[in-house]
Order: sequence, then C-alpha cells, then structure tokens
Amino acid sequence: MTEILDGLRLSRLADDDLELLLLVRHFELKLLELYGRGDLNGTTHTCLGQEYVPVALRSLLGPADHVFSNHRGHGHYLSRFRDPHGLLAEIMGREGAVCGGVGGSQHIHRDRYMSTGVQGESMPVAAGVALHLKRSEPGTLACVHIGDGTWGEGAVYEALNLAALWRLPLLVVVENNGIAQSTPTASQMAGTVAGRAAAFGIAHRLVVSTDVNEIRLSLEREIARVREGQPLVVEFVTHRLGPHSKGDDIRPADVVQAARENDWYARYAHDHPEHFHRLDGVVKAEVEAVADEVAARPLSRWEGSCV
Amino acid sequence: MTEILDGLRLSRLADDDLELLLLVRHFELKLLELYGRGDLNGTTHTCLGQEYVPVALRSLLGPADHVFSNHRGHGHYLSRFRDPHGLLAEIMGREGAVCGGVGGSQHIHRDRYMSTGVQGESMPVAAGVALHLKRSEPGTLACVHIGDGTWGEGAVYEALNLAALWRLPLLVVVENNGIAQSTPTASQMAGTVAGRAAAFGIAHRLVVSTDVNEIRLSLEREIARVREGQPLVVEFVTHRLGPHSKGDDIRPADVVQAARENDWYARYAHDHPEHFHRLDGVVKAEVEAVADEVAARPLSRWEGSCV
Amino acid sequence: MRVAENLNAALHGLLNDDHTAYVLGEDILDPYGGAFKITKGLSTRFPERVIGTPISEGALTGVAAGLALAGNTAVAEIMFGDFVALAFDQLCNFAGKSVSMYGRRLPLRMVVRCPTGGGRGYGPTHSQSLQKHFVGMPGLSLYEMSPFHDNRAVFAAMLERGEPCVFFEDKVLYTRQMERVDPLFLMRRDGDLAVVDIRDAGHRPDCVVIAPGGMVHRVLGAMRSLMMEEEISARLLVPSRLYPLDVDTLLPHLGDVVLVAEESTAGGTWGSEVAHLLHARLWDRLRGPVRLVHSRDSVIPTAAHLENEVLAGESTIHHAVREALRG
Amino acid sequence: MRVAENLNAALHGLLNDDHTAYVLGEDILDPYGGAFKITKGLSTRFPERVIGTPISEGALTGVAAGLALAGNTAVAEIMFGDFVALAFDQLCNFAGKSVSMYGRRLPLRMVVRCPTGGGRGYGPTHSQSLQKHFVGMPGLSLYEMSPFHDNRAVFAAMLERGEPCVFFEDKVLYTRQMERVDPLFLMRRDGDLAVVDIRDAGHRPDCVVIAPGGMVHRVLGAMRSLMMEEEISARLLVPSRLYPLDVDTLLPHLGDVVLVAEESTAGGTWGSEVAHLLHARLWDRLRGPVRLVHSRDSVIPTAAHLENEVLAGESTIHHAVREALRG
Ligand SMILES: Cc1ncc(C[n+]2csc(CCOP(=O)(O)OP(=O)(O)O)c2C)c(N)n1
Ligand SMILES: Cc1ncc(C[n+]2csc(CCOP(=O)(O)OP(=O)(O)O)c2C)c(N)n1
Ligand SMILES: [Mg+2]
Ligand SMILES: [Mg+2]
Repeated sequence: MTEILDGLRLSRLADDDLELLLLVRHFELKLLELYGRGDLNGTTHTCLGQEYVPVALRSLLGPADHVFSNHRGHGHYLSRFRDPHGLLAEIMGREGAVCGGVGGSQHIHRDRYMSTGVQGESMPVAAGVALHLKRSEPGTLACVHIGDGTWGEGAVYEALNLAALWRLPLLVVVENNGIAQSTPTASQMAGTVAGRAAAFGIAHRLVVSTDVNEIRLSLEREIARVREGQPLVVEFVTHRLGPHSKGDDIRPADVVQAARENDWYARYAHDHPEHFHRLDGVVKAEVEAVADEVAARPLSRWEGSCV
Repeated sequence: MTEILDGLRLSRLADDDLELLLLVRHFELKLLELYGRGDLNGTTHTCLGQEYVPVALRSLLGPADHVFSNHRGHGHYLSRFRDPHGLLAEIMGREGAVCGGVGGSQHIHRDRYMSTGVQGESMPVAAGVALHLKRSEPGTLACVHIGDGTWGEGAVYEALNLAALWRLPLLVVVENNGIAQSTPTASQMAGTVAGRAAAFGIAHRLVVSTDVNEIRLSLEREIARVREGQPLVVEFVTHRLGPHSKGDDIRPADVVQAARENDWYARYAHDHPEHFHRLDGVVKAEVEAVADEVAARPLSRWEGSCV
Repeated sequence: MRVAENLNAALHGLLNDDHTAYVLGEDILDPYGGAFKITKGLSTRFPERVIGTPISEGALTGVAAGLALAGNTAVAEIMFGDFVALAFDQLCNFAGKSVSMYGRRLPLRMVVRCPTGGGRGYGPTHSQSLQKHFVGMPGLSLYEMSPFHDNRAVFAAMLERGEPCVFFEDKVLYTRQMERVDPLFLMRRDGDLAVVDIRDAGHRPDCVVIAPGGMVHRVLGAMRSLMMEEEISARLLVPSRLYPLDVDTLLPHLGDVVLVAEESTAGGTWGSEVAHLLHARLWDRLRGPVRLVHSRDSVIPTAAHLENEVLAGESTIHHAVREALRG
Repeated sequence: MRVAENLNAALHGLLNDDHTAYVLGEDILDPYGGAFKITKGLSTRFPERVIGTPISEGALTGVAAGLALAGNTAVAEIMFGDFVALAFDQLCNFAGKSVSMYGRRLPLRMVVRCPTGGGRGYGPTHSQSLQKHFVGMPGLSLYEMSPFHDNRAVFAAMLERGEPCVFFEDKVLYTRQMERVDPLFLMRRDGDLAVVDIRDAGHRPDCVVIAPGGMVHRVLGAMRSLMMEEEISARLLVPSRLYPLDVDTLLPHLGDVVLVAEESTAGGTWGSEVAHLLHARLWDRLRGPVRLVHSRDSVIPTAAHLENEVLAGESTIHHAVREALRG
C-alpha cells in the first residue's frame, strides 16, 4: 500500500509551523557555527533539510504518545518541546540542560521522549513500550525515528516481527535521506524499505512531499489505524543538507546540489516570500539570543551522579 | 518466483538414496531408543520426518561447497559423509568421534561441514565463507540450514542483506516444519519466508514435495544460479515427526497425525513395498551393528585439549 | 521443596501481587512451560501478562526494557544463559545506561533470567557461566539463585534496586531441595548472606569459601570430605547479589584463609573481583592471597568424561582448600 | 609519526603482504576512509579486499569469522568499540569457541578493531572501554594499541596466535606520536613489554605502574609530577597483549609496590585479573595489594567537565601512587 505524494508549490503554513521549522533550521546552523568556532566539544548530527519531518508529525502525535529519537534528533526534540534553551544547554553542558549535560546531543530523555546513540537499539524498546500502551493506554502509540542505514541492524527486524505478531501501536518513521554517514543507501540496503515492511505484513507509506500540510493530510488516516494496533512504517524520502556530523561531507557536488534544490527553506522563501521574511529574521534572532544566553550560563551540574 | 510442487505417488529412488534415507531414519530412531534407555546424556534433536531434505540436496552439492548445519543436523551430516560411526561416537563420546566428543550432537566440524547450536549465528559466517568462495573459488557455494523459528533472529536479516548486496553464492535452506520447539510458526513469524526473502530481492523457492527425485529436478536450475552469485532461499514445507529434543512433544494429536501422514517412510513403503522391504531391514540391522560396535568402544580422548 | 518449584512459585507470586508484572521468553507458555519448566502454569493463570516470544533474545530483552521504561515490572527468560550474549548490547548500552545516562535516575524494574552452567552434557554453547562478563556495568546488578535464598525474596530485592538485574540460575540447582543441608552442617542467614558451618565445630573454621548459589552442593561436598579426610573445617558464605558485592557483610565471617569458588572458566572471574575487594580490606589479616577456584580455561565439552575434567567440582575445591592450608 | 598513521601503514602493509587479507567495516572506503580515518587509502589500493559494510556489527564480525574459517586473514573495524556489544555472541559463542570446540584446534586469523575510550565528549554510548567484558573467553585474545608497539608487529603477533583477537585502540592515541617520550624518560623494550623509567634515576623505582597503551600519556604525566613534586620515581610497564597476560615478563620489572592503571570504569576490571596473577606470584614481596586505578563506577558523561570527573586521568594516577607509598 504505497502511494507517492508530490508538492510542486509548497502550501502556506500556519505561523507556528513555520516558526518551528525556522527554529530548528537556525538552531542547527548555529550549532555548526559554534562547532566551527570550536565552542563545542564532542560531536553532533544536524537534521538540516529534514526539519519538516517532525514538524509535520507534530500535530499527528499527542503528549501521551512515546517518541524514540536517534542521533539526528534535535528537530524531533524541538518539535515536541519547543525548548531550544534546554537542548542547547544539554549540548553545551550548561545549567538548565535537559539531561544535566550527561547525555548530550544523542542521549536525551524527557517525559515520553527518549533518544539514544546506538542504531536500531530503540526499536525493540519501543515495541515494549507499545506493548504496554496497547494493554494499558489504548489509543496511544510509540513512534520511532530511524534512518535508512539503520536497516542494517538485525534489531530492526526482530522488532518488526514482534510489532506485527502482537499488533502493536508502533509507528516507525524512516527518514530515508539516501545516505548513512558516508555510505549511499544503494550500497548498504538491498531491496526497499517498502519490501522490508511488507515482509512482516506491516503497512508502508511513502512520503516524498516536503509540504507539512500535505504530509499531515496524507498520514492522518494511517496513523489513526496505528492507534488501533496496526503497526506502520512511514518512509520519508528526504535529503541531508549538511554533513553527517561536522565537516565530514564527501558527497559528490551533484548530490549536494540535489539536496539544496529540495530544501524546503529555499522553496518556501520562494513560494511565500512575505510570510517567510516576516518570520525568518525574527527566529534567527531568537536563536542568536538563546545561544548567547546559554553560553553565558555556568556549567551544568549532575544531580544524583554517583561520582 | 514461488512454485508449488506436489507428489502424490513417490517416484522410485536409486538404491543409494533410499539406503541413505533409511540410514538417517534408523539412526535417529536408535538415538531416541538410547536416550530412552538412559544410555546417552545431554540432549539431541532428531530430524525424523525431514530426512529427505539433505538427501535430496546431496546430489546438488559438491565436496567444494560448504554446508552449515544447525541443532537438527544428523541427517545433514550423514547425507554428506555417510559416517554413522563417527557421528554416533561423537554423540556417545566414544573413540572415533568426529570431534572427539567435545562438540557433541550440535557442534560438528569436518572438512567443509560445520554445525553450531546458536540459532542464526551461522548465517553471517556463511556469508563470509560465500564471499571467499565468490572471490577465490567461483562456482562453489555456501549452504546454510535453518528452521522457521530461526527467522526470529536479527542475524538472519543482516546476512541476507549482505548476500543480496554482494551477490554471494549463498543457499539458505529453510526447513519449515511449522514449529519451533513448542511454538507454532504462526505465533513466532509474521508474514512468510517468501516475503522475507523478497524484502532483500532474494529469490525464493517453495518445496512441498517429499519426493527426492522431484525435488532435485525442481531445484537444479536455481542452485546453478546460486553458483553464479544469485543467493537463493529454498523453503521446504516439512514435518517434524518426533519431539523437539527428547520427550518434550506437546503438540495436539491432529498435528502429529498430519506429520505421520506426510512421512516419506510410510508412503515409500506403500508406494514401493518390494524396494522398501528389500533395504529397510538391512539398513536397520546395519544401524544396530553400528550402535553395538560404537557403544563397546572406549571413551573418546580430546587431542590438543588445553585441559 | 525443589528449587525449581520455589522459583516457579516466586514468579506466580510476583505476577499475582504486582499487576504491572510481565514474564516473557521463548517457549514459556503452557502446556510446555519453558525449556526447564520454570514458567509452568504462569500463562494459564496470567494469559495477558505472560508472553511467548519468537527466537529473538536481543529484542525480547529490549521489550522487557521498554515495559520497565513504561513503569512495569518485566522478567525475561533467556532459554539458555549462553544466549544472553545476543542481548549484551541491550543490557550494556541501553538498559544499564538508561538508569543514569539521562542525568536523572531512571528506575527500571527488570530482571533477565539466565539458566546457567554445565554438568548436563549440553555442550559448549549451552553450558557456560557468563556472570563475569557482566561484572562492572554501571546500572546493572548481578544475582545468583541459591538453595538458601527464597526466590520470592530475591526477586523483591532485585526489583527494589530499580535497576536492571541479571539473575543467574545454575541449572543443576533446579532439581535440588531448598534450604535443606545434611546434619553435618549448620546453615544460618546473616542478612543477604547465607553462612554454613560444620555443626558444633567448636573453634573458628580453618578457612572460608565464598561461593555463589550454583556451587553450594559442590562446596558442601568438599567441606564434608575435608572434615572427614583431613580434619579441616571450612565455612561457606553464599551471597545472593554477586555484583555490586556487599563486602562489609562478608568481613565478620572471614578468617586468615579465604577462597572463592565458582564454575566460570579461568580468567577475569567474579572471584578476582571479590579477591580485589577483600585484599583492600584484609591484607594484613590474610595468610595468603584469596584463592580462586574455577573451571579450566577451556570450552565446556559435551561428553561427560571430558566435561568433568573441565568443570570445577567437589574435588577441585577440596584440593584448593588443602593446598591453601597445607601448601 | 602519528599513531593513526602507523596503524594505517600497518593495514596497508598487511593487505600488501598477505593476499588473503581482508579489511571490512562501516564507512571505511575512500574517500571517507573510516570515522577515524584509519583505513584511508586502503580501498583505493585494494578495492577487492577492502569492504564497506552496512550498519551490521554482528554480521560483519560473523563475515570476518567466515573469511577466517575459509583460510583468509580478516580485520574488522567496529566504528566505535561500544558497538562490539552487538558482536558479543559472534565473538564469544562462535569465533572464540570454534578454535577448540570441534575437538581439533581450528586456527582463525581474525582481528576485530575497537576504537575505544572517552575524553572526546562523544557521550555514554560512544566512550566506553569494554576490554574487561571480554577477559576470560576461551579462544579469544585481547590486545591494546600503544605508542611503544609498532602496529605492524602487533598485527603480526595477533595473527600468529591463530585465534580471534580484539584490538582495543584508545582514540586519544590516534593523534599522538609513536615512540616519542620526553627527555625525562627512558623507554626500552623487553620482548612484548615496553618499560619506561625516569632517566638516570639511579636507584630502583619506588613503584611500578602497569598500564595498557591508552593510558601511557596519563601515566607519564603522573610520573613527571610525582618526580617533580614528590620526588617519587615510578616505572611504567606497557604490555601489548592484555589477555592472556604473560605475567612472567612482568615479574623481573616489579618491586614491592605495584599499581594497574586503566580507563575502564570500576568493577571487574582488567586490573583485578592482573592483580590476581601477581598476588599468586609475589605475595610475600609486596608491601600491599596491587592497587587498581580506573575510572569511576559511572556512565561516561558527554559534557567535558563531567567526563573529566569520571575518567581516570593523570591526577587519579598521581594520587593513587602517592597513597600507595605514603598511605
Ligand atoms: C550500532 C551503531 N553502529 C554505528 C553507529 C555510528 N553511526 C552513527 S549515525 C550512522 C549512520 C546512520 O545512518 P542512517 O540510519 O541513514 O541515519 P542518518 O545519519 O542518515 O540520519 C552511523 C553508522 C551507531 N551510532 N550505532
Ligand atoms: C539463539 C538461540 N536461542 C534459542 C535456542 C534454543 N533452541 C534450540 S532449537 C530451537 C527451536 C528452533 O526452531 P526452528 O528454527 O524452527 O528449528 P527446528 O527445531 O524446528 O528444526 C530453540 C528455541 C538456540 N539454540 N539458540
Ligand atoms: Mg540516512
Ligand atoms: Mg521449525
């Protein structure tokens, strides 16, 4: 059950959706800038180009739903909590960090949101949570974000098998950006995501649109079915605009060019210049302010640390 | 690419094929008898009802091909080496044991034959061997026997992905006997084996026949293609006649009855009484003799043991 | 009562008293009731919360972690402890880490049961004692089943900790009786610790053997033969929690000769951790280093006569004790 | 020459000299050349035998074992050593066991490379030192990269053993120089062992620190400050093979005060194995138990200021030595 959506002209977004998209965009750009300046240590994975995925899903998920994010999770977090301070503080290890600076960019837990840095690991965990929800909180679901490369991990299949067998309210969101670190999808995945879902009798939906409104419309019904115990794999054909982490982009120019052309940011600016320009500068400034404010904070403290 | 074969009347077998079938049958029956008498310790998994699978494959595989067997491997071993003495000695821990009695029923290695007791583990290993064969011994293949339940393991999918990506000469033989220990296939596998193979773009062949000659004819061409680097999953719809290991059979009567009705042994006796009776007693006697001879041997010694 | 029955009763009790409790694993449903029958009757009584899984050790451990994450109590059975190797990532990198990796303590009520050990001729991949490989994982506690520790209480203690626990069950214990020691011995409890002495030995024991539950009968056998043949009196200490080890509870029961006996094969054993903790506390009181008794550095063979050569048994302990005392 | 370059050269040399040699792993192909660039240039020179894999640590380790089983030399890279947890079954239950489980010795020429350790702010699942969890697996040897051991020679030694080896590479070493120690120190080799003393210290060192390669610079830093601030002279011993440890080569270099320093977090550390071996041999010569220096019992936090509190560093070693000598 695979349908292809397409959006030539992006539809006009509600202010809060556009603001959120821009917030994630400028947050990620700021991170790369800070890393470039050597103001951050460790590593990070920006979701530049993929911001619209969690923003589109936002209205389809409720606070009782669990979200499992991965290494590329800043957009997922911001879409759920709109909390750039807490996230940046976490990444910079400053006071007010969501996880005290212990987890950092890849390991974040807040309410029913959790991310971790080991590919595929959260699929069985999410299945366990979905099993709980099915029994104790019918109507809610567990959503897991994974990339195309993560389909290399056996844990993904073990979990899909359970989700189908036990009819779990599990929503697998695949952000297929055509690459895993430096490896093109074609060199690491035989067959298709659709085929992998079909192997377990799990419904699959392909999303090629980057239009938030359009995406929501197209997924509404299927996601409602997930809540009734019909697991679903939603595959977003998307583009990684930036490097895998920092400065490690070795993709050929045309691939990067294709990513640029698909970028919602430039397209929205072109399709809705007035709306775009009214908010873009404002949000950029907001992020600047957040960065300055957080950078000025004292270092985070680890409550209840065993050290 | 799935075709259903059927054999109402079993075709007449060559003497050596029938002898081999009977050898495996009587070998396994003897094992259960010995366990029943408490003459063996540990555990064992007999292939009663599934003997025809390795016997049929025998003429399609050469000595340069690698075979990876599993916990239910006596028939695989005997079909390759026709060595009941070495195998029984291994199981009884007597002199002349294939592996000195160290490995026992589930852990056997001889030339290019290897079995181990951890489900799914040998799939990636076989992929590695197939990678070697593709590069260094073109025209040969690696064959792995797994059961339906083993599809619960993620390792199976990781390996299938590699086999398809790298076009490995990997032949996966699935002995789908409808059950895993005590768990019916339907309760542990969502979807089908065919679908799982298709997910990786790997060819799948379904075999419902128990007719050795018919099976060989039907697989000849596909297995030739495996040697050219087209991995293949052959799924045998088969029946486990005996318990999972020893005396732990809790299947409903009708299921066991169905297994009995499909048993090649009774069917061949009925379809070819003269041929059957000419050899059955002889082979049974041969196995008796093997058992007596091996039981009388001194205990095995572990050469090069670190103890 | 047999240890297996006591464990089965503990699971029945847990599911009955805790309505958020789940038990999951391979082939655990009735009428089969698990490869070792430990889960018999559970699925009949609690069909909603006793879940048979496919052959997916990694995923079923992850599911248990997910259930715990959502506030439930989860008990997962690994059919043979050897296969917990397939759940190593879920235990080390997810379940254990989650307790503290997110800056705040995140309690997880989760136990992974591992039928463990050899002596039954199951062969190299079905007979291991893998305890040592899980020692020292932040956020993961290790317990071992013992005939002196009621399993219901042990489960309560594990779940109390609010962090994932691996529970090692030496298969040879299943058919043994709880509590019972023969009249030669006197068993008493000191908190978590079971202390077994030779009855009215009068004086302090000549040496102390620390051992997890699975070794109890082998140590008792050695204590008997040491007493009969060598007039050596030994004391046995059996902790329920192997890691982190509460060394303070051991100290009052120790003398100047201490051994640790376990079935693990040589190298990086649990005993070396125990020895390290004791040396730091007892150095001057000890006559020599804490002696480690364990199986040989070898895979565990299938054939009984070979398996016996490899596994640490009664006589291994007997000789180690004599050597420790008489050199 | 930087350690990373030396390691890269070793792999080039191996692929060049051994035509059955394969190198496989995630993102190891040019132009990327691996997450830490250790495999740079390999796929360009040896496209047939340098293989980029999907994200499948378990399978790629199994593939390496399969290649070795077929008579090849296989080197597998685990991008971050933390993920070797996903290959635990392949290493413990297949590769290691196969060497002896089939009754005859089955040599496997196979190395699994694990970039290891913290100090770079990668966070709890990308910073661990998991050596201790692999200690004591029959058929599996453990080595650690060191600036004093040429990697080509170390690879030759690992493959010589004919059993699977895990090679731990402390990431912080990649950018350090091979061999070079500052003039305050004198480094010499005694077989596999690197011995570093304070130059013309005259007398025997006050204490000896045994450490794997990843700790070298932290120990040297401590040796310097101990000499300057406390007039304490320490000797550093760096073995290349961590397990099984050749304790005999250590003995001649030891005195009455010995420490083991490693980055692993507390509990069941490699050091406790070393201590056990030494206590059995040196008990009477030692002034106190072998002291274990390691990181705290904690996950490894991401933020630098928190990570520093957890990881064993120069000052941890300095204080441990002073305490060992002055109490
Ligand atoms: C088990 C595991 N192996 C390897 C890595 C290192 N790693 C981090 S992200 C990544 C690529 C993931 O690709 P994909 O799933 O497509 O997600 P994307 O980065 O494209 O968003 C890799 C290999 C990891 N984090 N976990
Ligand atoms: C990793 C692993 N988990 C569990 C087991 C225990 N076990 C042995 S055979 C078996 C059932 C296998 O079922 P299937 O693959 O269908 O093969 P069959 O026994 O039906 O031939 C199980 C669960 C094992 N050997 N390895
Ligand atoms: Mg991707
Ligand atoms: Mg089956």
